[in-house]
Amino acid sequence: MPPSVSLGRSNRLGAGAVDAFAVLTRRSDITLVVALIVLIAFFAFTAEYFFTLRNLTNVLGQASLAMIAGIGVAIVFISGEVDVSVGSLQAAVAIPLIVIMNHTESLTLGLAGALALGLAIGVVNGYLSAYVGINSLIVTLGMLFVLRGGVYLYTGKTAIPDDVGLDSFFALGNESLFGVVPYPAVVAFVLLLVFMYVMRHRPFGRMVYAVGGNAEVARLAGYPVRWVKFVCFVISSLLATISAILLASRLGSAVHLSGLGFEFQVVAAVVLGGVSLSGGIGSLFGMALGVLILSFLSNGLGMLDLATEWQLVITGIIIIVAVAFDELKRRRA
Amino acid sequence: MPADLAVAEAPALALEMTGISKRFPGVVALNDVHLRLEPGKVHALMGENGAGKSTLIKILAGVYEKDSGTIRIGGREIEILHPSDALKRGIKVVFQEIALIAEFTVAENIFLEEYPVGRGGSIRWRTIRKEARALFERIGFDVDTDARTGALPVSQQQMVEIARALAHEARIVVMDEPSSSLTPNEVGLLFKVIRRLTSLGIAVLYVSHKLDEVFEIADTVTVLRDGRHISTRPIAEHTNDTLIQDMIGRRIETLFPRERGPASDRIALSVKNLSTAAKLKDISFEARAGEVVGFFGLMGAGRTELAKAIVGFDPISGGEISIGGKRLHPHDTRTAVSLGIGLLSEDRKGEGLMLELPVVTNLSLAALEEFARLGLIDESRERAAAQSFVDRFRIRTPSLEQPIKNLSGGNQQKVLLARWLMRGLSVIVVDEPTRGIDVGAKSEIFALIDRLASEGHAVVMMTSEMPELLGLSDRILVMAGGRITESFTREQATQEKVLNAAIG
Amino acid sequence: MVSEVSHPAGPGNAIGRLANNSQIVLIAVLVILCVGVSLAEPQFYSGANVIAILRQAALVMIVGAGMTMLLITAEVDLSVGASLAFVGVVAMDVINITNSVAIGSLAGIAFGGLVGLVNGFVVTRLKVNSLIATIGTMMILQGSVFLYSREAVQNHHHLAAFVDIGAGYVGPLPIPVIVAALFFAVAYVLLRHTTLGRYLYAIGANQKAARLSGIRAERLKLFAFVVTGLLVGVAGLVLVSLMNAGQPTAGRGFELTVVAAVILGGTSLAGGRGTLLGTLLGVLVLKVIDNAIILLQWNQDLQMIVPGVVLILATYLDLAKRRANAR
Amino acid sequence: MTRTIAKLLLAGTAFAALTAGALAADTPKRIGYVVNYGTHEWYQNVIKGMKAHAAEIGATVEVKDANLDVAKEVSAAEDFIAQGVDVLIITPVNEEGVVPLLKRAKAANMPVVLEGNPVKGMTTMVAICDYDTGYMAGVEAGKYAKDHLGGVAKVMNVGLPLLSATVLRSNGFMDGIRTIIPDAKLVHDLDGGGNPDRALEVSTAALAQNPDINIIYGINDSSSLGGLQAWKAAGKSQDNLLVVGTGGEGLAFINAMEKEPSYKIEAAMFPEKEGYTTIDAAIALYQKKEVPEHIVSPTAPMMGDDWKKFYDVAGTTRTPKWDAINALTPPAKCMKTAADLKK
Repeated sequence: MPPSVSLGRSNRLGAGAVDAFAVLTRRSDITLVVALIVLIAFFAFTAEYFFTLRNLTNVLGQASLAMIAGIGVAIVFISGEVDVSVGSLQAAVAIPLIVIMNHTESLTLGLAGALALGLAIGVVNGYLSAYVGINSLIVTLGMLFVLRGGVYLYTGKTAIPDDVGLDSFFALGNESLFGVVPYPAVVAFVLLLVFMYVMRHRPFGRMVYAVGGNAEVARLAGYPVRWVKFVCFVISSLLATISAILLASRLGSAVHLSGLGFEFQVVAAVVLGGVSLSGGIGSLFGMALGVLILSFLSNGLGMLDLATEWQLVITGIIIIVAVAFDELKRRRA
Repeated sequence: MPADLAVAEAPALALEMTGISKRFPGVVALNDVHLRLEPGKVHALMGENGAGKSTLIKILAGVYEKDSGTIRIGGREIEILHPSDALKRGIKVVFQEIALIAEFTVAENIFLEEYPVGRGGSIRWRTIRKEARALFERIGFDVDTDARTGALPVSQQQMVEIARALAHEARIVVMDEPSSSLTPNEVGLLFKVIRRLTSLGIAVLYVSHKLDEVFEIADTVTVLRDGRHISTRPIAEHTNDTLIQDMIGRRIETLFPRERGPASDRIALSVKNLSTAAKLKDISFEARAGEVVGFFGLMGAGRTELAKAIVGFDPISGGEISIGGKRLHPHDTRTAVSLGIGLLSEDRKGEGLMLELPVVTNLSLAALEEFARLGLIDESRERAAAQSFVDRFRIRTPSLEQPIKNLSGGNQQKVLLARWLMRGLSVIVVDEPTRGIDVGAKSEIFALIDRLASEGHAVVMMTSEMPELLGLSDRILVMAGGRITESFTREQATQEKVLNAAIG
Repeated sequence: MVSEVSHPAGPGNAIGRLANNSQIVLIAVLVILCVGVSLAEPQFYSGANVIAILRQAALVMIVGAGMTMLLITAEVDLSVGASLAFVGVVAMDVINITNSVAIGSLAGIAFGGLVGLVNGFVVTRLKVNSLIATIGTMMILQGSVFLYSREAVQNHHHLAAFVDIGAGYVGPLPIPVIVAALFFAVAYVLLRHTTLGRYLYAIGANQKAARLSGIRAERLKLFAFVVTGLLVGVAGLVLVSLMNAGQPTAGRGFELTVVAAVILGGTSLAGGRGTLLGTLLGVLVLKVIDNAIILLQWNQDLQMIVPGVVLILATYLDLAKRRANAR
Repeated sequence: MTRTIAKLLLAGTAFAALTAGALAADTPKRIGYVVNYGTHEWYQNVIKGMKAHAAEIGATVEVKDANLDVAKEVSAAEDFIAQGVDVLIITPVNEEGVVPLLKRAKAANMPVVLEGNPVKGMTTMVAICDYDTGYMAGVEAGKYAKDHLGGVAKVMNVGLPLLSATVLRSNGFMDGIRTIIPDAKLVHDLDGGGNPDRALEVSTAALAQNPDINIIYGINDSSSLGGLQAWKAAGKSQDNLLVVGTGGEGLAFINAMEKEPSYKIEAAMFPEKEGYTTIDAAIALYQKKEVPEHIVSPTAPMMGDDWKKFYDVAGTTRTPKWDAINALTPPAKCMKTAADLKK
């Protein structure tokens, strides 16, 4: 919202209140917190080596990719749209990153290249969905195909290795802060805090909720509904790009296979986190819990030496049950 | 009025709209309408539903774009293409349908349009809370500002909506039927708000069709009818009769043709001790064949809830419903319809029309089985039947294939009514049958309802329109807080008695 | 202004008319494709290739018929791909055990129907958004199919009847094509000329209105899910017969092909709009593109890109046309 | 008795001496295996081979499945390092994608054995030679074509460009067949996605276009069978057709060789053996022994009933005949590896 409109009157008044607590205490989030604790407790007792600092921090690192992309996807959901293109995007943006680094030996330029492509993708998604008005599921699904195919075409279905091997680039995804917390987790945590703040304490964040909650009312309130949605798509693509950069560092290359099915993981986590497909409802905090639950689940089940098959089945059931439960509660309220 | 005059006076005017016209598919909503608001004055805009009031203010609010005409503020001509334009120009509109985000708190909704932000650009939640509370204290309205807005009763949401008008530095405040869902003492608060606004030199446009209110609060009155400007006069020059004359254009009783004879004593619908978890408490009444039973109540009294319960759309928590002596399984519209009861919903778009689908499909929906053998639809018979209804009801549509979204409100409503007649019901429940349709069509709907009754249907009519209630009903039941508080015969009922009962 | 929208229409074509405008585009695209490809590669019109295309189209069309009904009621089923594989495994296994194609087929179809029933239950009773619900069931099926059988279930007693389901012919026509045509015809009549079909449209267009008119929306949605499931069962049989083994890894991405074809055919995700004819065209366009890319020996990665673009484009054209009509 | 077989097998190989000693010295107790695609039959049998051999030395093999997800692969390896397994075995989803992983394993002093493909910075790798496997099958196919197909070889390759290993097989096959029939022609080079229904679909189109195809090569059994099914669905007789499959991981190819007249050659890769060998490498590595960078696991083309020499089939289970399998002598090194593709 342009500052020119903001009230002269109110600026004189007391400092802004920060009540993240209000966010934390949303009831659906509480149930998620409990679920997460129960889950961790369960594995701590059943799975050897699970409840070790090393493993727990590992999981945080592993969760952070879905977490970072999840922030963006959740924001798009809250604005009443969907974005399922993040999977292929992960593979696509890694290409300029690695290629440029290999040519220039500069991490900065590589990052810039990746973010530029990510931005472009977000702009296309946003323009087609918000301005042209094509159903965003179709737009981003199409984008999913186009990007994946494009990656295969460009790379000839081989991975592009990082020939420069900059330590800084390696560190991004593979090393830990003070040797304890993996950097990806740090990045995810910071981004999460930033966007929790934005969604709660910046007019833009509130606009996103309003637009998703009731686009007509938002319009009457003078909001640029389309612009808001557009920006959400751009944010989503940029965050997915950041997750892709971290992944590329973990893989030391741009792998044409990376991100296959990633969009499903993210959407699953977001929905599990209580973010409604119908828009206007849900919190990033809930999303984060959703991601953590699924990550600890897969890590724990792996530690129990449980086969992929079971992991798929269990995850599927959990998603359905969680959403059904959410619906039930919403109808009760 | 002559343009040169307008220009000469321009600086004195808060708002001037001249030669405003707007057409929609199938209907001319506004035709060369003009309106002039003075600062610090309350200007009432009156007219029946469909007269064009809402269209005019929606143009002012930037929801619709006018086809022609000019808008001047403080003498300067402006264009309003988007709600934000209106807001920037200091035009604040309080809409009849609640324009609040249900998921947000009351306090946040107050500041929806302009969040107070700190130097860093963060929202000042404390300020929002404090100012919201202060605001409601000032106008003496007691509501929990931290409550989720969607959880409040409609009337309180309406007050929140109104209070918003004070929270912004507006030069022009427009209120569209603000009192439609308010209790009398809330109306008192409303007027307090309005006086505060005028004392600040703000021009208020008060849209209503309630005479008493207008006489109490307005300085000037403009009347619209069928999208045309009829008159603009100081309130002092008006009497009840002159206003009604302007609004309706003919004497009231002619609006309510009454061909039908007295009701039979065969009970078509009987409701005993009906209750729902959400709203209704111990509702009992009967409707006889050939009778129109009118339900009156303020918004939130439970009229719509009752309508939806007795047709099996919503679940009930207690009591029983029987149609023609047969007991109806609650919460099952299929048996309800087959027993012969159906609802004409107040929410045409949301619960009646299949907007994208053709007239014929909309029309035959409920009666489809009658044209089908072994599930196969005999389309020629379907169309023939549909055509006959289109003719009998004078439904104006270019063809049966026309997507119904392109018809005018009145014709849409006639199609929905025809949907039920085609099915041949014994009891038909109509909820706000004339909401948002123009006067011509309105009297046609009245005639249809009268005909339904005379053909031996029992009609249960939910309405908040006093004239309609008094004009059509054989018996009047008044609801408040989910209960039936009073019952009048056609002869006993007067506007005052009914209102008092509704306030409960 | 109003008259602009009204098109002359024969009796009963009411709903058909709505979709027809959006199908002209598709027919044009299809024609241009066929002509273009056959100019570049005459083999395109060889009987063998036409049959090849038709057989592939048949597989998608069978399921597409059900998916069209689902989307018309404003629901979707993404579990069809995973279910397709499972059906094959089950059918093959039962045939091996019972040595009877009939029983095996029934088992496969029944399994498909069961999956549909579960989806329908989760969506209509538990009120889970069908997109999420069926992603969930997809995961469950993908997992459990391997729990059922880690390796491909081989065809032990080579029963002729079993092979025929997928590879057999009646005269010049492959059996799968005949099967597809059959289901297409039935579904076409059902959607276009029966009360049931009309109700499906009504539910998608305005569920509350439908309910108020005495239509049991939830039940009909459940019905659509089950029908889709059963059709997946049939398609699964065709596929397992063609592959001559129950392959747990089959059907990857099949759901997207089907949904893409249906949407391409002008069926709206929002419900209430769409025709089977459109779906047929959508299927053919996608399959012709697929086939052409192989014939022209282009890079097969295009088989991923082109449909993506076509899908967005088609949706856009449809949107543009409807906006024009609304003016 | 299997132990004696183990010895027998090692006799031939490069590090016989080492492992002979290995049996005396202490052995790893916990071995972690990150498999790239655990639900696939090939890897199911690789794992069987691993577990069988691990059992012999009283070790356990824990398996984490990346399920073709490169990100999950890294995570799974991390988890194993956190669990502190004695040796880590990795089958990369993609060779390039595990380079940083090896770096980190080194940092954690975690011995790593790679299965499948060479990776920059690896200590040792156990793999079949994909190129050679295809090549040998190609030679056999050439001979067959010379005798039965009138010396004509028009090949449809149901390939999988996605993975370097499978590309090598296809290249090997063509090069092999050309040693016998120089003018052997690759009529259609397809992407069959490595899964049966996709293979079937693309083959159908290709066969419709080129009716003169007389040899179908599949980079795995799903692909070759998909191609064959397409052939049958087109209503063609199998008289003048040769189908060559690769892998021999499950019952599918045995079934086909029994019942399909055209399914004559299978480039068998003995997954159980691959697993067995991998464990040997793991032991050696754990004992800090010198190990060759590339340990080759044998493959061999099977003609007609050859499979009976290597496998017993009872119902739906097959058991390897170790003596026969171990008798196979792998080449010291591969003719070509993924590295050669880059050039």
